[in-house]
Amino acid sequence: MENFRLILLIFLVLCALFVSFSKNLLVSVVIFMSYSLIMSIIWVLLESPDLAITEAAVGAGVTSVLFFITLKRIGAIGKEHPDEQDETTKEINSRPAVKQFGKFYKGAAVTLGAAIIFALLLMVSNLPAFGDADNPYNNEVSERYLEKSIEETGAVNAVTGMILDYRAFDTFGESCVLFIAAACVLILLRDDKTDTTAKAIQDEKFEPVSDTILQTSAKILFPAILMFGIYILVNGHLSPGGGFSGGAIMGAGLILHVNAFGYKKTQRFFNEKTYKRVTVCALSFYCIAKSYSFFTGANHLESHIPLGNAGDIISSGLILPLNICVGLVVACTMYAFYTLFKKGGM
Amino acid sequence: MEMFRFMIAAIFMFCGVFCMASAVFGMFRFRYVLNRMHTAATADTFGLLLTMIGLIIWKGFGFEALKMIIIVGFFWVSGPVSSHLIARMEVSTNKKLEEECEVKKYGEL
Amino acid sequence: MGSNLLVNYESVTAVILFGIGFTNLLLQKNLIKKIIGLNIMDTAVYLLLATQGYIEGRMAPIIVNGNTDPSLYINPVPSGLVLTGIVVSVSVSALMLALTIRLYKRYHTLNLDEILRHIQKEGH
Amino acid sequence: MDFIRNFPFFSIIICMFSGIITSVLSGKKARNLCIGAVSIVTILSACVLFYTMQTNVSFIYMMGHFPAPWGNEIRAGILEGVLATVFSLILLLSLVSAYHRTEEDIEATKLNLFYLLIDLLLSSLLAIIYTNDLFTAYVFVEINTIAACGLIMIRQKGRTFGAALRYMVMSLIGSGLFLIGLSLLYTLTGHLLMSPAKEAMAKIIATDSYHMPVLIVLVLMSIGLAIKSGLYPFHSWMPDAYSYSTASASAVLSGLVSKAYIILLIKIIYRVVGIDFIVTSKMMNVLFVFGLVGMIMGSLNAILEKDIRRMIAYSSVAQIGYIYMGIGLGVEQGYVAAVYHILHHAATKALLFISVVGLSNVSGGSKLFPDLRGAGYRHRSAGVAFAVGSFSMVGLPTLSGFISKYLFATAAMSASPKKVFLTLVVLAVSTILNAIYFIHTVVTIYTPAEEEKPEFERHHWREKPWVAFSLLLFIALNFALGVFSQPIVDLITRGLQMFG
Repeated sequence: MENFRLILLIFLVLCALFVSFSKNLLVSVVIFMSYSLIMSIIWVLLESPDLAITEAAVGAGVTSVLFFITLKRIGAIGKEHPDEQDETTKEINSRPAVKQFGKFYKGAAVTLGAAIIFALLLMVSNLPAFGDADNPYNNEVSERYLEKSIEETGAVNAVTGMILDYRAFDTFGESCVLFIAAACVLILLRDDKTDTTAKAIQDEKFEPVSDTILQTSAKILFPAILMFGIYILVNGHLSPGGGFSGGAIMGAGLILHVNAFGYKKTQRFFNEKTYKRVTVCALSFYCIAKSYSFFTGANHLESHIPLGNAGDIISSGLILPLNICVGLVVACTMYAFYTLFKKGGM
Repeated sequence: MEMFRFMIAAIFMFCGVFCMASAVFGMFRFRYVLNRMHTAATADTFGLLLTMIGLIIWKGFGFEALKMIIIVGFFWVSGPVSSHLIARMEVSTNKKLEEECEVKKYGEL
Repeated sequence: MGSNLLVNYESVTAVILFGIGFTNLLLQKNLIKKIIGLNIMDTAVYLLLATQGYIEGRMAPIIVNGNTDPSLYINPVPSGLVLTGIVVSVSVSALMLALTIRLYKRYHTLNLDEILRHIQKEGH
Repeated sequence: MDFIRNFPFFSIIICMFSGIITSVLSGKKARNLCIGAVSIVTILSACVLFYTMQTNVSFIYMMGHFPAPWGNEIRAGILEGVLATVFSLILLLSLVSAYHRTEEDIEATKLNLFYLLIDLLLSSLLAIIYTNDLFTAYVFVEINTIAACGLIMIRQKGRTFGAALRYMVMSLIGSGLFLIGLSLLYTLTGHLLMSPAKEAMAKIIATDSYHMPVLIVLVLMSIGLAIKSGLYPFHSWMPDAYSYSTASASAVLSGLVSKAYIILLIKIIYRVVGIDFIVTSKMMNVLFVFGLVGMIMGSLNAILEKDIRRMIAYSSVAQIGYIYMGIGLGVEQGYVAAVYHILHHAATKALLFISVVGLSNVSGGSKLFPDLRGAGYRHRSAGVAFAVGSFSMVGLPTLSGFISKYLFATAAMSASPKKVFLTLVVLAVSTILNAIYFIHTVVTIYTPAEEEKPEFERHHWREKPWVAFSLLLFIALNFALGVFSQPIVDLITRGLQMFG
C-alpha cells in the first residue's frame, strides 16, 4: 500500500506540471480533471472516505463541467467576433521594455515560488512524523469526538457528527459561502436586459438537440442518479457522504436531465422560482435550527430534540434535517451554476 | 479451494487490465478521431466488466459484490452513450468528413 | 533539513504542489490557467491538512458496531475541515470562471495583462 | 447568564437571516430590510459595549452544547464591542448617504443582490471580530472576500470585472497562505480554538522544540493577512478596486473590509502567540519596515494621481502602512495607536468616498480635478464633508487624525531607540505629503470656477434630506472620535488588556 500511494503522489505532481506547461486549454482542463480524480483516490488511501466522495462529486464532477462550459462559451463568443486583438497590443508586447518587464516578472514570480517551497520544505521536514499515533494533534479533542460522538450527537459517522454538531458554526458559514457565490454568479451571468421576445428566440437556440439514444439512457440513468444522491444524502450520519456530496450528485442528475430532455421539460418541475423558493426555505430552516441549538447550548438549556437509537436513519437529532437542507441548497446551486454558465438564465 | 478461487480472479483481472491497456495503445495507434473513439469505448467497457467479475469472484458474494454489479450496470449504460455523443458531435462538426472515412448516404444503406 | 523529510513524503508532495499552484496563480497570463493553478494550490493545502489526520493502521472514523475505542480510528478533525474547504474552493472557482466569461465578452481576450492595458486605455 | 450575552450571537444571525431573506425580495424592500437589520445590529453592539464596560469582563459564548476545546465559541469584550459598534454605524451611514447613487449604478433587478452582499459582509465582519476559533475565522474571511469581490463587480462595467478579478487573485493568494499557516499551526498545537492553542503554543515556546516551524507559521499567517489588507508591496489591487466600485461599496470596502484582516492579525498575536514571543521573534520588524515604506510610497503615488477617487485609494495604502507601523512597534501603546487608527481611518475614509460622489454628481460625473473646480459651492454639504475628512486625514487638532498621530509618536517613544528615530521622521514626512495632496484638493473644490459650465446643476439639500442628514452624522462621528478621544483611548487600552 505504501508504494501505491507513492506512485499516485508522483503522478499527481506530474499532472500539476503538465497542466502548467500545456499550451492547449482543453488539454489542461482534461488533465486537471484526472488530477482531481487521483486526489479522490488518495483521500480513500488516507482513510477519509467522506473527502473522497465530496472531491469526486464536487471537485472532479462539477468543477470540470463548469470549466468545460466556460471554454465552450468563450469559443462561442470568439466565433461571433473573430479575434479583435488589434495591432497595438501585439506591437506593445514586442516592445523591449514590456518584454524586459515580462522576464523580470517571470523571474520574480519563480524565485518567490521557489522561496515559499523551500521555506515550507524546511518546515515540513521538522514536523512530527507521518502517521504515528502520539503526534500533538491526536489529543483529547479527537478522542472525545470518537468516543462520545454516538452518545452526544447520535451520528455513527464521527466526521459528520463533528461537522454538524460539535463545530456547527463552521458549516453554517460554509453553506453561506456557497449561497453568496451563487448570488455573485447570478449578478454576473443572469441577463435581464433582453426583452421577452428576444429571450424566447434565445431559449430556442439553447434547446439541446433531442437525441433518442441519450433520452432513453437518461430515462434509466436519471432516476438511478437521483436515488443514489438521496441515498448518500440521507445516510450522511451513518456512512460517508452527507449534504455536500449528496447534493452535488443530485445536481449532476438534474444537469443530465436538462441535457437529455431540454429546458422546456425541466422547467416544468424546476425553474427560477422553485430555485429561489427551495434555497431560501432550506437556508432559513438551517439558520433557525442552528440558532436554536446554539441558543440552547449557550444558555445551558436542555434542547428537547431526541437523538434516536444510533443505527437507523431517523436518528441523531438535527443532523438528518440539516443534511437534507444542505443537500437541497447544493443541488440547486450546482444546477443554477450550470444553467447560468450555459444560457444566462434558469 | 481458496487458492483456486484466487487464481480465477487473478486471470479475470489480468484480462480486464490487458483490455484497458489495449485501449490506451489503440488511442495512440490510430490517427483519426472516430477510430480512436471506437477502440477506447469498446475496450474500456469490456475491460471494466472483466475486472469487476474478477473482483466479485475474489471478494465472494456479498454486499460489495452487489455494489460492483450495480457499478458495471451503470457504466454499461452511460459509457457507450457518452462515446456516442462525442462521435455524433465529431460527425456534425467535421466539414471534411469524407476524406477521413467513406460515408454512405442515407439512401444507399 | 530536519529529520522527517523522507518520512512524511505526503506533506513534501503537498508542499511541492502548493508551490506549483502558487507560481501558476502568479505566473500564468491565461485566466483559465490561473484558476486551475488556484485549484491546485487549494487541493495541495487540503492534502497537507488531511495527511496530518492519518494514523498508520487505523480505520476511517465511522464507528463500527458501537465500539467507540478511539485507538481504532484516525483523527476526524482534519477531514471535517477539508470537507468545508473543498466546497469553498468550488464556489470560488465558479465565481472566477463567471468573471472570466464576462471579461472575455467585454475584451475578447483571456490574457490578464492585455485586459489591464485595455482598462488603462479606457481611462475613467 | 444574563440575556445581554446573547447579543453578539443575535447580531451575526440577524444579518445572516436578513441576507437570506433579501434574495427573494424586490430592490426597495431589500433596502429597507437591510437598513433595518444594520440599525438593529448597531443598537445590539452598543448594548454589548455598555455591558462589557460595566462588568469589565470579556465573556465567552459557547456556540452549541460543548465547551471550549471541542465546540465552537465566540468571545466578546470591550474592544470587540467598540469595533462592532463603530463598524456597523459606519456601514449604516455609508449605506444611507449614497443609496440614490447605488440605485443609479446597479440594474433594478439586481439591486436586492447588492443588499444581500452588504448583509453577509456585515455578518462576516462581526463573526471575524467576535470569533475565538481559527478555522471559523478562515471560513468567514472567505465570505468577506467573496462579498467584497461581489461589491466591486456589481456595477457590471468592463473595468469593474478587471478590478474584481485582480482583487480575487491577490486575496486568494493571501487566504491560501493564511490557510496553510493555519493547518501547520493545527499540526503543532493540535487545537483550533485560540485559548487552548495558546497553552499548547506556550509549552512549545518554553521547550523551544519547534523553533523554526513556529516562526514560519507566523510569517505565513501575517504575510497572508497583509496581502489581504493591502500592505505596501501587495497593494496593486487596491486603487482599481476602490475607485471603480459604487460609492457606498468603496466606502465600505476601504473603511471596513481591509480592517477586519488586521483585527484578525492582532487577535492571533494576542490570543495565540502572546505579545512577548512576538517581540523576540523579530518578525514584527518586517511588518514595521513594510509599514514605513507603505506610508511614504502611498502618499507619493497619491500626489501623482489625476483622478480624485484613485488619489483617495492610494491614501488608503498609506494609512494601512500607519496601522502596520503601529503593530510593528511591538509595544503595548503601539497596538492601542493601531486600533485607534483603525477607527479613525474607517470613519474618515468612508466620509471621503461618500463626499466625493456628491462632488462628482454636481460636476457632470467627472472625477478629474479641472472639472471639480468650485464643486464645493455647488454641493454645500458634500464640500463641507470632504473638507472635514481631508483636515482629519492631515491631522487638524480637534479631529481624530491628530490624536492618532500623537498616539503613534508617544508609542514610538517607548519602543527600541532605532525605531523611535525612524518612526518620527517617517511620520513627519508622511504628514507633509498628506497635507500636500489633501489641501490641494480642498483648495480646488473651493476655488470658484471662471466660467460656470451650464450642465453643472446646483444641488440643494432639501431634494435629498436623508443624504444631507447622514453626511452631517458622519461629520459628527469624526468630530466625536476627535473630541472624546481620551475616553475612547481608555476603552481601547482596557479592551486590549482583557483581549489576551
